[in-house]
Amino acid sequence: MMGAGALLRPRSKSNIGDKGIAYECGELPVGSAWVKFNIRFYVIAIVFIVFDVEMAAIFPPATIFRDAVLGQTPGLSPALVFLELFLFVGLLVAGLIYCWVRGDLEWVKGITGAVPKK
Amino acid sequence: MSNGLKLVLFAAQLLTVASAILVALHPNVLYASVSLLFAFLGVAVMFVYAGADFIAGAQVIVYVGGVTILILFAIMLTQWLYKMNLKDVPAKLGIPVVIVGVGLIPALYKVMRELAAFVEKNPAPDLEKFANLPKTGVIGQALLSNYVLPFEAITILLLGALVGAVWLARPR
Amino acid sequence: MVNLLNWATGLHGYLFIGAVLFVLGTISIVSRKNAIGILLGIELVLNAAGINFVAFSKFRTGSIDGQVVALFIILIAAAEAAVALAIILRLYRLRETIDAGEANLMRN
Amino acid sequence: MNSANFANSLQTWIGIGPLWIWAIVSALAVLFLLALPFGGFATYVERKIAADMQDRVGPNRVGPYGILQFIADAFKMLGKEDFIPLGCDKFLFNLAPVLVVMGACAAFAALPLSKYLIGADVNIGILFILSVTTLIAPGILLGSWSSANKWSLLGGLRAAAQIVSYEIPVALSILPVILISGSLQIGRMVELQGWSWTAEGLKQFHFWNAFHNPFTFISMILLFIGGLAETNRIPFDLPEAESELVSGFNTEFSGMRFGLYALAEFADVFVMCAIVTALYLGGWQIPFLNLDELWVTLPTFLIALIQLTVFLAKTFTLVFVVMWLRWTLPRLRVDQLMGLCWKGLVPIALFNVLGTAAWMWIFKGQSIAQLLYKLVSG
Repeated sequence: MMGAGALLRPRSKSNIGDKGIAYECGELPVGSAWVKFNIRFYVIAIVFIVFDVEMAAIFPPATIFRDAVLGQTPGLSPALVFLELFLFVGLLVAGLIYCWVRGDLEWVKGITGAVPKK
Repeated sequence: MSNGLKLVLFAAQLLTVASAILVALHPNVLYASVSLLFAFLGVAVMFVYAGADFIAGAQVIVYVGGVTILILFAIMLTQWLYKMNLKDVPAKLGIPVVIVGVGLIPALYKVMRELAAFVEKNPAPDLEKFANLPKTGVIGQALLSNYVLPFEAITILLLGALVGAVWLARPR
Repeated sequence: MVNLLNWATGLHGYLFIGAVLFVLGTISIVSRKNAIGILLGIELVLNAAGINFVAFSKFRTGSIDGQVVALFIILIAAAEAAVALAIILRLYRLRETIDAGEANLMRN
Repeated sequence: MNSANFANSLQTWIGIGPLWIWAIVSALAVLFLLALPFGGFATYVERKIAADMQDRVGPNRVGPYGILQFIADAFKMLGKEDFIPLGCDKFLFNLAPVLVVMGACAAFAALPLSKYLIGADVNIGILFILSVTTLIAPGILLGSWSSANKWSLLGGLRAAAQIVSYEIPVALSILPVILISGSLQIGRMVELQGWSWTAEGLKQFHFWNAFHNPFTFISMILLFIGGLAETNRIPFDLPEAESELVSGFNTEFSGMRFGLYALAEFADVFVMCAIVTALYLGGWQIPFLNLDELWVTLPTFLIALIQLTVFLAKTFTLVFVVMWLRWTLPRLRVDQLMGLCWKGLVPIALFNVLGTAAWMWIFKGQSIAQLLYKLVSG
């Protein structure tokens, strides 16, 4: 599609005058575009990756739950799979509660409360 | 497997190696991590061809969707230490290490070739049947029978990693 | 050409790619000063190990064990990345650097 | 990777040529016959619905009721100058839209349009869709970084944080369906949601997953909310909040690159709605009617056509709801957004997983509909 566009569009000389400058509401940009950003993004990403990994780990046991319940897999009791699921959910809840209580899920500290006490 | 399919796998392997070379040698850390993303994708394609469909999916979800994002966040957070071009100056040992490393490949290859020759002489009986099996359920059963203990240990390890990492990263 | 394809898509090809990724990862670990760059190398090395496990499970044993171990590798690698990046972040905030060579707080 | 797919049937119909050529042909067909027209047409529908809700006329110049507007737009995009602003990282600036489009369009390959019409019914279907759509987050992040603009960077960071956060409730809301159907294969999941009027047939069909048990109904709503957030739609459109961030992560993108972003967004909306349809609303199944149990045997192509229509009707209803919500709900604040995800959706989704598992265990995997049928028929 980019190729088709290259064939169709008229040739023009880019970046004449102010055209190439980043658009910041018509003002000239001040300072570097790569600002320092809130460290919260990072903490959320760390919490996310652990949850994501747990998710990948629980998919295989989840797929055999139906067969275990219907008794189609000999030697595999549904109780075992259920226990596994329960442990999985329990660990996720434990992690979530830890982050919640310590205020890691708050975006703005001090406004919405739940600031950890030192 | 038809030659066309093999060609696709070969292209994925080339992509993997080329991206891995960029990861190791590109001076710009951001570009290195972007090529790491492509190396992950190439490895995922290799997994698919090795009959590991679920592992390939997990690879993409965990690495491309998780680790790469985390690394990009880290680079963007710390980039001002490295000015705009994100140049990473190689350590003092840099160039000798590269030479030794590349020299290591033939030695590794020799060991590997003997191993592969041995394996191809003694393959397991029903490889073909195994290759076409949907793996997710099989992995699930393995995780709940032979590998229960390691699996639980890893789940707890992940909880520990979460608590530790969040404690380290928490702004204070 | 067909010979090359057969070689590359067989066990040899998988092992070769695994070896190359391992070597490149090691190079990255040793030669980079940026701590994030070192982490990139570690991820490559772990992927190389995963390739070998999956390849042997397909070409040699014909059992699921190799793939389960590869799954474990992926899980542990992600946990390791989370902790490592948290440490890097801590280093960055304490010392305003992410140069692995300057992380020598314990030495002084 | 196996089972029926476009490539195989193309090869058997035409009878010649290696399989991989037909695989490429079918991939292109999915892209050009499905993803692109839908993406384009959705922009028209969106504008028309917006106009209706605001009591305006909307596009009405090109073709009857302005219906050809999106084709004109496409040519306009193609004809625009290929412009890269100063200070941009050129390579990443070019790469980012491609990654995003790749993530959104590859998912089309595994959507179950009908029993006989599915790009590739791979046995990790839903995992495949989940994993290719993760490409969108790095794409957006890299695009925003490379355009050397503060607003872009902020928008991109917000987008990435939002997309990855909401991936958790989305995956957790898919888990009950996996528990119920015992497979990751989407074709199988849809198949099980059928209906039969015979007691024998009803042993395997359990009607729509949304009504399997109370927990799955909540799961469906969670999946829909999570999907809205994943696709950056209102009320979760903080990454492109025009009153705060100009246009968010795509501020500096113009011409065809912007077109690719817009296309990817609409394709993503379609994919999310199609997932909700396939997983919870019965996919191509017609409620309380089993096409195999009719008094006549329908030809395969007719069945495929009917199922395609049913599937698209359900999906487009959901797409309409998405566009409707745009003019109904205000935008969330960023702290509310994260709070909703981690303190609202994730705990409820975890509860749903356990609840569904308990239901499965107690009732031996039977749904409400099956239990009711048993009760009524004695």
